Amino acid sequence: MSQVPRKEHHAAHHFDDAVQERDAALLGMWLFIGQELLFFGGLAVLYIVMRLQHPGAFVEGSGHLSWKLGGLNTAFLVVSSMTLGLAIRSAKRDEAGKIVPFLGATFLLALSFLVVKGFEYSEKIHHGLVPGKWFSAIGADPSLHVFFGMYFATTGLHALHVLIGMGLLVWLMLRARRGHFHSGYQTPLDLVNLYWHTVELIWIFLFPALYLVS
Amino acid sequence: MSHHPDPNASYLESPAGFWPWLKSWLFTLDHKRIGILYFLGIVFSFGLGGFFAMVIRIELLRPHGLMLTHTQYNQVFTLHGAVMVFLFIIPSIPATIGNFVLPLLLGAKDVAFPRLNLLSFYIYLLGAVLAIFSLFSGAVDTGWTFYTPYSTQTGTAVISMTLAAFVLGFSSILTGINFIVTIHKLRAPGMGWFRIPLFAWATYATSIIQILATPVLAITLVLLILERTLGLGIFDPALGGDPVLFQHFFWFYSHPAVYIMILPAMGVMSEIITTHAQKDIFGYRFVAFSSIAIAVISFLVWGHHMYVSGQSLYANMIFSVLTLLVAIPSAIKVFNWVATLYGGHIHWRVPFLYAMGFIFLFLIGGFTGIILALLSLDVHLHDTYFIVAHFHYVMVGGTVMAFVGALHHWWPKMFGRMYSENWARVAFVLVFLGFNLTFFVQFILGSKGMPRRYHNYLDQFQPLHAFSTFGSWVLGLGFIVMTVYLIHSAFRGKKAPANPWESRTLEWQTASPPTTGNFEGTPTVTGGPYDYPRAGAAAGRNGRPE
Amino acid sequence: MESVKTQSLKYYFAVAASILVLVAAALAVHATMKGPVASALTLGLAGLQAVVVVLFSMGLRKEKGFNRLIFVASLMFLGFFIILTLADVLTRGDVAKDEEFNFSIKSPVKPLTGSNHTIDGHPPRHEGRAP
Amino acid sequence: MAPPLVTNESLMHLGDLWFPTLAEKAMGGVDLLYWGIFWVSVGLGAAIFGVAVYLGMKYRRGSAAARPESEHQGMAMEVAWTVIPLVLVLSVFVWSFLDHLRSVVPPADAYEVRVLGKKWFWQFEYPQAGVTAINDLVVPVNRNIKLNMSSEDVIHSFFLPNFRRKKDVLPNRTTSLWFHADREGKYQIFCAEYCGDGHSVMLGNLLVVSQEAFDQYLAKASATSDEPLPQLGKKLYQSKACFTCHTVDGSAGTGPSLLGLYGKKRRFADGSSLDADENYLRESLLVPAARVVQGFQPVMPTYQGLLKEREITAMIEYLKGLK
Repeated sequence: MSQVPRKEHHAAHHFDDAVQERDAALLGMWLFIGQELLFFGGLAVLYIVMRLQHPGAFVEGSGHLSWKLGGLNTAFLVVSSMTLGLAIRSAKRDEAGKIVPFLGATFLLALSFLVVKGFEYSEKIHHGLVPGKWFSAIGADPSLHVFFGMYFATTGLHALHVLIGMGLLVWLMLRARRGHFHSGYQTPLDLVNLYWHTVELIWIFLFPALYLVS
Repeated sequence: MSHHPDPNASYLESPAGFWPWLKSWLFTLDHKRIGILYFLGIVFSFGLGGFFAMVIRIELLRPHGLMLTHTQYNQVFTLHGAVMVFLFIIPSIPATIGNFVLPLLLGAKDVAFPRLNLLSFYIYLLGAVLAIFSLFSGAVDTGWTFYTPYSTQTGTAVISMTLAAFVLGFSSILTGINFIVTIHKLRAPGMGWFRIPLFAWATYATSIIQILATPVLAITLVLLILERTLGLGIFDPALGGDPVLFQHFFWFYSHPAVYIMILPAMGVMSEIITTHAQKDIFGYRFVAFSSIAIAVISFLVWGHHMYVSGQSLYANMIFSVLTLLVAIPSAIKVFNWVATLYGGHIHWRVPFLYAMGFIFLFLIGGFTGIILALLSLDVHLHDTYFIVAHFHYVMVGGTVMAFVGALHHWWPKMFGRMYSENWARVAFVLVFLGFNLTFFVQFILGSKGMPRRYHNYLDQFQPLHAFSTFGSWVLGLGFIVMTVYLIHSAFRGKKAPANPWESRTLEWQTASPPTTGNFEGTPTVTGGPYDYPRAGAAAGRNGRPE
Repeated sequence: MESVKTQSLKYYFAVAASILVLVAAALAVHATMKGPVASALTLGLAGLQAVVVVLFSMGLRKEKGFNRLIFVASLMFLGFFIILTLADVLTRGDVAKDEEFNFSIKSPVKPLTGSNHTIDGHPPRHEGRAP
Repeated sequence: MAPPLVTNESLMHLGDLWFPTLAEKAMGGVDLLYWGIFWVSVGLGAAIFGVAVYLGMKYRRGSAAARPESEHQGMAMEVAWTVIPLVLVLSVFVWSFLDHLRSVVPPADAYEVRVLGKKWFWQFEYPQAGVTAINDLVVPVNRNIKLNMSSEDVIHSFFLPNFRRKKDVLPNRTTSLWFHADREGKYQIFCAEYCGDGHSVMLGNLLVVSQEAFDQYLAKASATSDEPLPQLGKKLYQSKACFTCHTVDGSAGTGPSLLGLYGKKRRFADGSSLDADENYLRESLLVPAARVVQGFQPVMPTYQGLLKEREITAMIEYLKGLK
């Protein structure tokens, strides 16, 4: 592996020291996660109410989803979370050469997630299981389209978060190559790590809520 | 950033030349300059919303309208509401006064994340541009509440306006995160939690709501846009959705949002009253914790907007009780402010006049709030002018009075200039009088049964409507007078001393206007924020030495 | 600068493996059971996975007290949202049926009884028509 | 079928400056609670603000009033002004909740009328009599009336100010509202939930009449009218609320004007055109969405089932005469 130059970090002028800066950044990120929880929490409320009002549609709709593909995607996200954690571990141990490969692995797993998602979407679109106005499938339950409305809204917003996470991973890789991360400084890695786990966390609930209804 | 200002020069000083000057403002990371940028945006929005308000009032001079069609009237009242709520009141005190004053109050050099701060300003700007774009692309006519299924059916520009509100929500969330971290991490040495000025406590409580309630608005608006474009079938009954569920979603944000509007105003009151009464606050901890209590309870009361919506009777009962509970911390604040006056040295300057005006109007807003929290009364008064009058008493009588009071209180600090005390008194009288003339009659109109959002109305209501319209002209005149003398002051006003009100809080212990670095060295705090000298030993007081 | 203390590689593998085992358990439940109990179980297993992620991957186990508070408070407000919304959705339309049981309140207006009852001196000729 | 039943002015006009006349004595608790809170608020508010002004004047800067040397913590006061308001608001809650329960739980023997909210009129149906009316709800005095309401398009809200009652009218769901009129007269019905362009003209009248007059009304309404057709059409233009959207003076409203409509070439949103003949007029009444005139929205509700055959003919004859 090529030698990565080490670049020291200096705290911004309005902080007393690097510890205060790091604490502030982490506190900000936790607040942001609180915000994310309420954002997807809205979808959770919607899910609960819609499932109470259209129980049949959820059972039938879930039957149209492949638990194999969903399970595969869960595995992708869980492993990607692990590789991201390993990237931070490498930074902390000053193993600069390993940071980019671990970040790259995380990126590829996220990409695989989206590819699988894309296959699922195209299959649903092919069968006319798209929300509302273009819904053309004939289901046993008259409100089957409500399930697929929810499916596309929730997984779509989640996929958007995955996409944003991939952008952040690219940003981290660029910085890691320039030697920004080492035992003295990993704050951006930690922040993206928290974000990525939040994305994982949401999927952990989406998977049984949509794919495993019976 | 290209411009590296001298930390010991006034923050208003810019490099020579137009482009360097413009660049130094547009790319500034200084919280004070960002506060001023927000101030300009917010004043513009207030002007726009105020213009719509005037159009509404003039249109209502006659029972069958004067110059607008039904659609145009509906668009005008929607735009008035949306602009005033999303572009003006929600960011008004936190983003302008908060940005400018909060780090100074805490003895900090800046907010925790200056770049995020600038970003949230540009997000605000983007939201404002979207809102104004929607104005020209078939202005939305749903009312600012975007109730389904009307909002999924109407032919007007719902999507661009909801997108604007969505974007503005992000600006609000980022500001909230920034402020909480600032209060936690950047207080001056010696400033323990109970030495924080009360405005910072109020901002803290506001930020909690901004962070935890706004995302629900975001998801609601995303779902509304998806419902309108794709037809998800969740809010639109024609597709099997539940329109009452939309109201739950909408009010889960929009009721706490009312407290995003009023809590900072309450914080401003605590600062103005202690400073101009030269007196420690009565019951510091009660005032501080009542802010947090209001923030928490505000999440539990949204259902009082839905007593007649088809919400179940059980939910009505629960929401009614919870709503009444929120009256208690609000009352605690008012009682403590009044008790603070006891034994003070009160100087009736303009900011104090606004504080007294606030107490008067907030009392009326609060008492009518109790009437509306009660089930049997709200059923009659819901969706009538009584509601309109009530929330204008809280939002205009509360928040706008506090915003204008804060402006007069911190004006010398912000611009380093004094304004004309006499003209300011004239403007206060006009605003206070005009406001009451405009809105008090609307309580009567509502009790009599006049529904809101009516373009045409029964002839019998005309005298009261006309009275209200005349009042609005007095109110408008008050704001025009204020604009004139404040603009005059900003350029020609007398130079302000560092601490014209002899306040004890930290922002007055630095130059007026403050230096770019805020303080020379880091201030150290050794006492509470309002340790004014007691009793007769009052002569010749200055602020604490630096 | 010397290295910061880090977890062993095993720690990361164990976290990921335990989550995957829980996912497999949920799939097993889905394959073998039907009905609301199965749904509750799979969602419960998801909750366990979430606990692992939050405590070990995100490190909330060792976080500062206030950061923990933020997380818990967010969940609490989400709980309020769910509970109060369900308070409406689950009880719509029940009240008229159960009024006596729940509030021991009866409508104050006495129902019309018997044929001798008159309205404004007119016999109630439409009794048969009224539902 | 214009109701000759009640001639006096709307009872909205009566009552004091502040409230419309109360038409149901059992709802008196609502008004009493309102005035109770009103006067207590005036008293408390005046006291609080009065104390603030008094203290502000007494301790104004430079006044000779003695200032206390040390600050009281005032725990007793804090507790007092927390607990007393709490007790006050909880007791008014109990009052209001009991009143609310009485006003929303319908009695079992109520006479039921079906209400349909549409953009932008109210349709009332008497299921037993087979009578349908628009914007005029006729009910017998001293009788419990229950309205089962739903909407055909967006959310409306049925508001009876004289009865202190209001309930939203939702699409895809039935909500109900009941009342009991103590005295005959004409009362106002408002739509209180914003529903679009015609929101403020979506008005109705509640006509409370004697049982006898009510019976006559139903009997007459179910019989076929023998009025001359154009005259009947003109009446229907009013009573079926056509005027909400269509003018007869040539100016465009929410829908196109009806003046000079018959025989003219109509251009439609889909690009086609047609001469407005009798069958076009019939179709426009019964299936309004079939052809939408260029420049207008497809918002008109159908009148299928609302007009008898003779009434449709009358409507067409009336339109022919509008030149």
